[in-house]
Amino acid sequence: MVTLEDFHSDDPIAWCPGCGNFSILKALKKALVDIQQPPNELIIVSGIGQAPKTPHYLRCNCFNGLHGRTLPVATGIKLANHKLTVLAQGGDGDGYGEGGNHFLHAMRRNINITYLVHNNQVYGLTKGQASPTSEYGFVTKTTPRGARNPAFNPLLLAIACDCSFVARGFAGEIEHLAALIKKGIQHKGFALIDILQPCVSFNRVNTFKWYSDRVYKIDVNSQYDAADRINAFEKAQEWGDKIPIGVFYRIQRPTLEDQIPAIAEKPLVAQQTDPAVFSELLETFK
Amino acid sequence: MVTLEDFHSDDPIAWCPGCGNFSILKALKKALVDIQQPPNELIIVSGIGQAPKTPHYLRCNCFNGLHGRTLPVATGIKLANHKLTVLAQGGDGDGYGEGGNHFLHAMRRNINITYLVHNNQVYGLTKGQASPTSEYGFVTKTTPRGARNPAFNPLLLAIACDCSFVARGFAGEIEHLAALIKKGIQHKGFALIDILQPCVSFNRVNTFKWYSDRVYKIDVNSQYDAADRINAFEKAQEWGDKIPIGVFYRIQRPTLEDQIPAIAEKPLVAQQTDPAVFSELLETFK
Amino acid sequence: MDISIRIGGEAGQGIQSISSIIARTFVRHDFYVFINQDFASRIRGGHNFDQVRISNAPVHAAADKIQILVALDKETTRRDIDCLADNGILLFDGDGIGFTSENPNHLSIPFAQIASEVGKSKIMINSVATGAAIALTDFELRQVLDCLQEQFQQKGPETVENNQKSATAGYDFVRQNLKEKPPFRVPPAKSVRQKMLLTGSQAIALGAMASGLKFYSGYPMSPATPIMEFISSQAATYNIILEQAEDEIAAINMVIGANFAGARAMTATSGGGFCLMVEALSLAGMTETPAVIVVAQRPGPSTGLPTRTEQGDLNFVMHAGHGDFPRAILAPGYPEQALCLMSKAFNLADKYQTPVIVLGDQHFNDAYFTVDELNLRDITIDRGHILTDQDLPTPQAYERYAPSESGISSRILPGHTKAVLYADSDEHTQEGHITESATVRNQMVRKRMQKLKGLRREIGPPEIYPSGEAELVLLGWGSTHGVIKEAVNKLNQNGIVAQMVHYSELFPFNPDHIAIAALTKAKIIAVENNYLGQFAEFFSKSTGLSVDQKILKYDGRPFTSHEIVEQVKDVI
Amino acid sequence: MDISIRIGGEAGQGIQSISSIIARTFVRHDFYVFINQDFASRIRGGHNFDQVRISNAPVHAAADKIQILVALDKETTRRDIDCLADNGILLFDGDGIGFTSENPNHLSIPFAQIASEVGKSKIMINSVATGAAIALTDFELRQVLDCLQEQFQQKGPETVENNQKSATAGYDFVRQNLKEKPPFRVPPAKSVRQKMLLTGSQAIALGAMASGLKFYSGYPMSPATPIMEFISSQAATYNIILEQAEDEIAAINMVIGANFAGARAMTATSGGGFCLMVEALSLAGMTETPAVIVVAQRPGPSTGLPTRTEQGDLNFVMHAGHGDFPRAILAPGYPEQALCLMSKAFNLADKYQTPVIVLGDQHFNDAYFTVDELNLRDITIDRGHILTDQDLPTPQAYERYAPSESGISSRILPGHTKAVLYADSDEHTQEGHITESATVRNQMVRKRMQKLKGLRREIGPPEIYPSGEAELVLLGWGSTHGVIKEAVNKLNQNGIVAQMVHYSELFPFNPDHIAIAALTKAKIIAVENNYLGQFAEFFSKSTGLSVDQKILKYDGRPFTSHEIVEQVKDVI
Ligand SMILES: Cc1ncc(C[n+]2csc(CCOP(=O)(O)OP(=O)(O)O)c2C)c(N)n1
Ligand SMILES: Cc1ncc(C[n+]2csc(CCOP(=O)(O)OP(=O)(O)O)c2C)c(N)n1
Ligand code: SF4
Ligand code: SF4
Ligand SMILES: [Mg+2]
Ligand SMILES: [Mg+2]
Repeated sequence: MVTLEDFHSDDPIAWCPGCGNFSILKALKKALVDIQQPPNELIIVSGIGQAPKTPHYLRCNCFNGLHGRTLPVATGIKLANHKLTVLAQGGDGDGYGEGGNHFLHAMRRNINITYLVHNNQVYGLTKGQASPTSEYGFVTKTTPRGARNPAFNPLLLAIACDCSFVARGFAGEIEHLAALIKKGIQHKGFALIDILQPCVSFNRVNTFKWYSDRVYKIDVNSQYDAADRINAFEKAQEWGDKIPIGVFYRIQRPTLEDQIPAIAEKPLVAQQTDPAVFSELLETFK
Repeated sequence: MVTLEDFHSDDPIAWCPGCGNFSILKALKKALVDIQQPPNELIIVSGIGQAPKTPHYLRCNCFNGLHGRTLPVATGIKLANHKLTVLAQGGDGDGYGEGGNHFLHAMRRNINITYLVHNNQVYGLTKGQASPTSEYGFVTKTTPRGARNPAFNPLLLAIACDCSFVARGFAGEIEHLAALIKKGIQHKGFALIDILQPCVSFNRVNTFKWYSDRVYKIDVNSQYDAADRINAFEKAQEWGDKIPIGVFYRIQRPTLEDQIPAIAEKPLVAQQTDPAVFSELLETFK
Repeated sequence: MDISIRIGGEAGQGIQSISSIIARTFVRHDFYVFINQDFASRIRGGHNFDQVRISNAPVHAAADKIQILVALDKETTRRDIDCLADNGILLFDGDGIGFTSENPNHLSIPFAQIASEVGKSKIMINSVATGAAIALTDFELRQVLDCLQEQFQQKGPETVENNQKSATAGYDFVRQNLKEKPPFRVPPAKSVRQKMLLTGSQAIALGAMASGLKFYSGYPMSPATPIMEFISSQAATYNIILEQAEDEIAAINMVIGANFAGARAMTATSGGGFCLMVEALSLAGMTETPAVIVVAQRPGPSTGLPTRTEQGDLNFVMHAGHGDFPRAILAPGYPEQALCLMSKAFNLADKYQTPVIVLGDQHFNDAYFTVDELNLRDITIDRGHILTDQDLPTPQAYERYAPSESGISSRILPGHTKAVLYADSDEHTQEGHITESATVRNQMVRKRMQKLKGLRREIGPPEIYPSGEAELVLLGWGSTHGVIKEAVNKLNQNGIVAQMVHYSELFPFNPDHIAIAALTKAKIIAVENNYLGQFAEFFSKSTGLSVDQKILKYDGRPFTSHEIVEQVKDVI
Repeated sequence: MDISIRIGGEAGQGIQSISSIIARTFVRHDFYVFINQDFASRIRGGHNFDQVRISNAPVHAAADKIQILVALDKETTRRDIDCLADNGILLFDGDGIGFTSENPNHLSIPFAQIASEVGKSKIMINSVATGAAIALTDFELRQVLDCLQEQFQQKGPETVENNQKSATAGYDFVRQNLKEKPPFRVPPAKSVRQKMLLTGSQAIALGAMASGLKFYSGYPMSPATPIMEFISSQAATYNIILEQAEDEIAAINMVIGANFAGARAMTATSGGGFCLMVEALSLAGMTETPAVIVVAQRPGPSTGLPTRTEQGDLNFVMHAGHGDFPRAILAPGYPEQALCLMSKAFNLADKYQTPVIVLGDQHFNDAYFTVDELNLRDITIDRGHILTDQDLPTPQAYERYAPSESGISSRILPGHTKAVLYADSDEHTQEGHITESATVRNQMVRKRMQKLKGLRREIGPPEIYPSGEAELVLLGWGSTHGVIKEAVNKLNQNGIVAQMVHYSELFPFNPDHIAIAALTKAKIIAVENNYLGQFAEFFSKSTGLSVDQKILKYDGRPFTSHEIVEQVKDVI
């Protein structure tokens, strides 16, 4: 049996007291215990930022790489060993700013990775500049007169890219978030979970209270049909007085790994090469 | 009066005979004459590929930069001198592969640039690999068993990013395309025109005939409301036996330049700096 | 007089509010202050310190020993107490941080209690501590109170009053508990308010803006972010556009676009971000577009130590980009130089139509320096060869890459009324169209590389200090200027005739300056903040002179002059 | 025997179908063939040629003069006729391309007409031309027909027949119109079919696959694309995953991910794409993850001449990436070496857990070489220190970056049943957690850089040809191997005692090999396909030996031995 203790890490946490990341870490651990994920068979790939420190605070395999480049590393790992449970984890700047292109293409590939974006609508680790998800008019040191661009909506983008699992969670709803993460990991295909994460140091607008006052769950007691793309696109536009959380969109389509005969039997890492087998190929050059 | 002659360039064209790019060049010139665009006040920024050679075949200012990086260069130019008409031009690999991140963020900025993507659903200049817009199953030397990913739909993405002008043209409909380009340039804000462009050398599936058999114009004699985002999202999903061309989505929202007081009076390039004015600022350090 | 005050504690405890009040107060009274910032890559917690060095002579480096240590947390007492000079005094809040000491030089002050009681809020701890520290000197408290007044006046009179009262209470507490008179003597203060206190980043930003910067695009990255933030704070006043890019690739390409269109433009980043700019660096080289890029170095490889210092990217920036193209590399050692070199960077970029890189590092960029004056007359603006509408009398075919002896062709800007221009990243003809011709290729390679000749002549000499002959040369570049100079002074005081040779204009190497006696006759010791001694290697290669020893440090921290002196003694 | 046949024409005219049939035919009959491909960056039109050199002794470079020129367009007659040797013969379709000549060595053949009439389609022009070219030699036509048979058999008997008939008709036409017997003598052909004809790219790809490559990710870029395409063609057979990435940044990060997870992985690109990989190079260095990157060079800067050749990225790849970290750089000179060096690249990457770069260039990658044998036994697979489940007896805390004398720590792969691992791009502790400690930082920098020592010892000696002492050394690296060797032979024939010193294992420089007599006593002339003489500079710096002269070429075209010989004569 996998227990919470199995995920215990000794590495001291470097987040600010009160940061939303603590709750996300909690929800993540809870989800992992719920699905009885053996830590050894889990790898979290993260970028650079506050959120990407998370895997150090769990006992599991961790590759803490470059800002914005979580998804390609995670893709390489998953294709090399698709028996692993692969999570990618990063911030909004990491994933939607620097890493925007990989985000688009990972969704298109529908590789079986769960992607957790701690969306605090600000650059935390670099001390509070506007991020792609910062709201229009958000004042920071790089946007002293307020952000000039409307906030980037990752859910709309994901639905447009036909991402096969699109969800939003909130750090203030740990149970709900844990359930989302669980569903995301269990989903076959690429799962985006954008997580509203209060940053107590640099985002004084979108606070715990601000979010709490607004979020509501779409997936509870409702007729909501997550397979309906148009519906999802409409729902994902809601932002303001009411902010939906839950699974917006979920479909089944072939994953990348499923389409590759080379790993139908066993993962790449389990395959040995004997150079001699290439002698046949050499003949074709004669 | 600006005439076709004014856009004549002596540079010999390096495209394959029969390439769809010839028609796009024609439509572009036509649009420029229609709007009486002085060549001197026009700049085309392009990437690397077959499409990005286009500006050499016009008489106008040209910056032929890097594969995938048209939009940031165009953005820099536009912000430095917003009196210029700025076009960005590239291929599907250039814009949706290598340049995907800039595409997302240029749309968000709503900078007043018209972006022409020659979408031949293949990498032309590098001799025929799959591009993001290649259809599922498309066979190339890098996808000998067919592309494993569904084609990337730039229009859906653009609508999701609230791009203020989203259109699709076809190289086989020169008049219609010229009209789209004209509208795109006249539109205040970022205008995407994705152009179906047959590649006679490397795309034997999506040929002139294939497209001609399928395209129809949405904007002629129809009730189509291009301001309706949901509607546009639905329309942009059509692909197969029938492929709509025309303006899918068009809204007005503030452009990036409009929001910058620094250039309300005159463009940056027209502003001189006298180092002495900074003496006041130096005082603040005392 | 040479007093150093270190304020240590967790991120978020307001270390900088203490150091900046102290520093400002002294600078406004005509002292020289240098602040070295040492902090971890986190927003709250961890161990951090600011070290404020105050002197009546110029200081450009941190001291090895400190006179006053203000410990805002227990960790500071553990880590930093060894830095105290023999007569040094530790100030701390014993109850607050759970630390006790029998040492008479360790003074517990109830910061928190005073703050709550006198300042009406725990936040006032910083002002209490500020007052307490000042009380250890014979500097007047009133001057600190004035500075607090100015600092907090926008926040209203109540805030001002609470801060002032807290500082006074801290001051009084120490004075009452001091057995003798304040241990640290301070010469009489002049209230002239002429000197400036500013960081390397601010000097770089000021230099850029005064040189006509009109467009900045960048992506946040320590330690380069403060440049962007400072420019951002001034953008509205000085009509500068600051656009935060989606990534560094966008940033540099926007900068190239803006420069191409005729607006002076720059970006700043650190090594990791610069990696992403390398393709466009080569683009600027090929299209012959000016571009100024500040690389504020930090310890690599990869993410490394994001908030610490290193001079480890010299080799990289010297060779970054595929193919051969001309570039210049400058590395300021102090703010006045940063101002001039930013002006030079923009002028070289415009004149030679090619990228120019300015190397900073966390130490230089984040440290506060005191300067007597920043002379805006040092800034000249030379836009190079740009043909205006008047310069071309009639509409004509213009050739962007026309040949010339210098390798430089006249630019026009897009929008020119008489001509259009073609710029291309492919090899191109004079007209700017794509070519496959071997002959044209040869011409164009030579044309571009010819510019290196001119650039080389523009590169100024190293700074030799002191002048004259010496047996021993400490060879340095960039941010180590201050500390090497101080080490040289100490060595000379110790009877070792040493000289600093400091390079701030690094590339292309100008051989005219090699003949300098110092270099050819003396024993040369390179002092660098990196593992390999990158500059030493470049210097040897360029001059044929061998570097005899290297003093290298790569733990993410800057040198102190003491360290250098000791190591010099070891190796000579 | 040494015959060169150049086929010139527009892109899309099927130049390669002619050259490959001729080449294959000869190789199958135990001749040595070398094909140099010269083409513009366009799909149709432009001027291009393939030059097929045939000999009964090994040939590894293009000849200066050609015996047979097949002109498929008029441009070829204009551009290439000067390359004809004195007795050289031009074959062309006078009506077809609108060219006439009085010269008796210029033979007009109605390619198009014969193709339509005999081959039933204009496409058959290529077979007509092939037959015509062969007719100028006393090689048997039958052997060409056999090759056509094999080439076209999948397309059905009709295609085979049409091609064979066309070739025969071309052959007959020439034979009928030749006044004398065929001018070019060919020794009797052996039908042994032992030799292989393959490109540098194919050799690289083969080497990688036979070394256990399991994952390839890349983004198309000339001249690296053929590596990806060849691997792609074999991926299904050999259980390799080939994933085309959205950009080069994704490609290298995927490769790092796959290597981290334990699958041998690589990418290939050219200079511009490599620029985008530099940040991740540094990541591989810091996280100590193996990664193999092939950089197929082309002339820069920037887009440059995308389909042409240069050795201009050596400086760049040597210093690419911020901060200091170990790497190795290899550069094969011929296919057999490419096979071995790819094996070495993967072994070094795995053993030292760090990136390894293999430098190719357009000339090497696209040229066809004939090899007597590729010995798969030359390939060894050494995965380095990987602890399996059995190696760790009990579940335990494992330290990814545990110290060791070599600087190498044992890896485990994620999924290990007994332990988990942390890898980090920040400076990290032995456990892989982020640290700010100066002490740990120092240890980790030294640990990583320690690996350079081991790597240095692995670097093999340069090739000396011929052995013995010489007055003159031609110093080269990578793709110039064949042409320098040939030049050395010619020089020796001319009484100039010359020797080739060829480096294929470039970095880190192994000083053990400097003592070689050739280097210390002879006059050294560097021969490089770049503007600066990048290797010469590196060589001088690393050895302290001066390079006396440089023969440099940077017009995008490879050297011929004739050019080298002439320039050597000029400078000695
Ligand atoms: C290539 C590169 N650019 C910039 C940085 C600097 N950087 C580190 S974290 C960060 C942004 C953090 O914001 P976000 O991704 O939203 O994460 P958060 O800290 O808010 O959790 C940046 C810009 C970097 N490490 N690498
Ligand atoms: C950074 C970089 N990567 C790769 C290339 C090579 N390259 C040149 S054009 C091209 C793709 C062309 O496809 P597309 O953008 O669709 O344009 P098309 O030729 O089809 O018009 C590629 C990959 C490059 N020039 N730069
Ligand atoms: S800065 Fe914000 S996101 Fe980062 S740890 Fe602190 S509260 Fe959390
Ligand atoms: S390869 Fe395709 S896109 Fe390129 S010029 Fe030829 S037909 Fe046009
Ligand atoms: Mg964030
Ligand atoms: Mg394309």
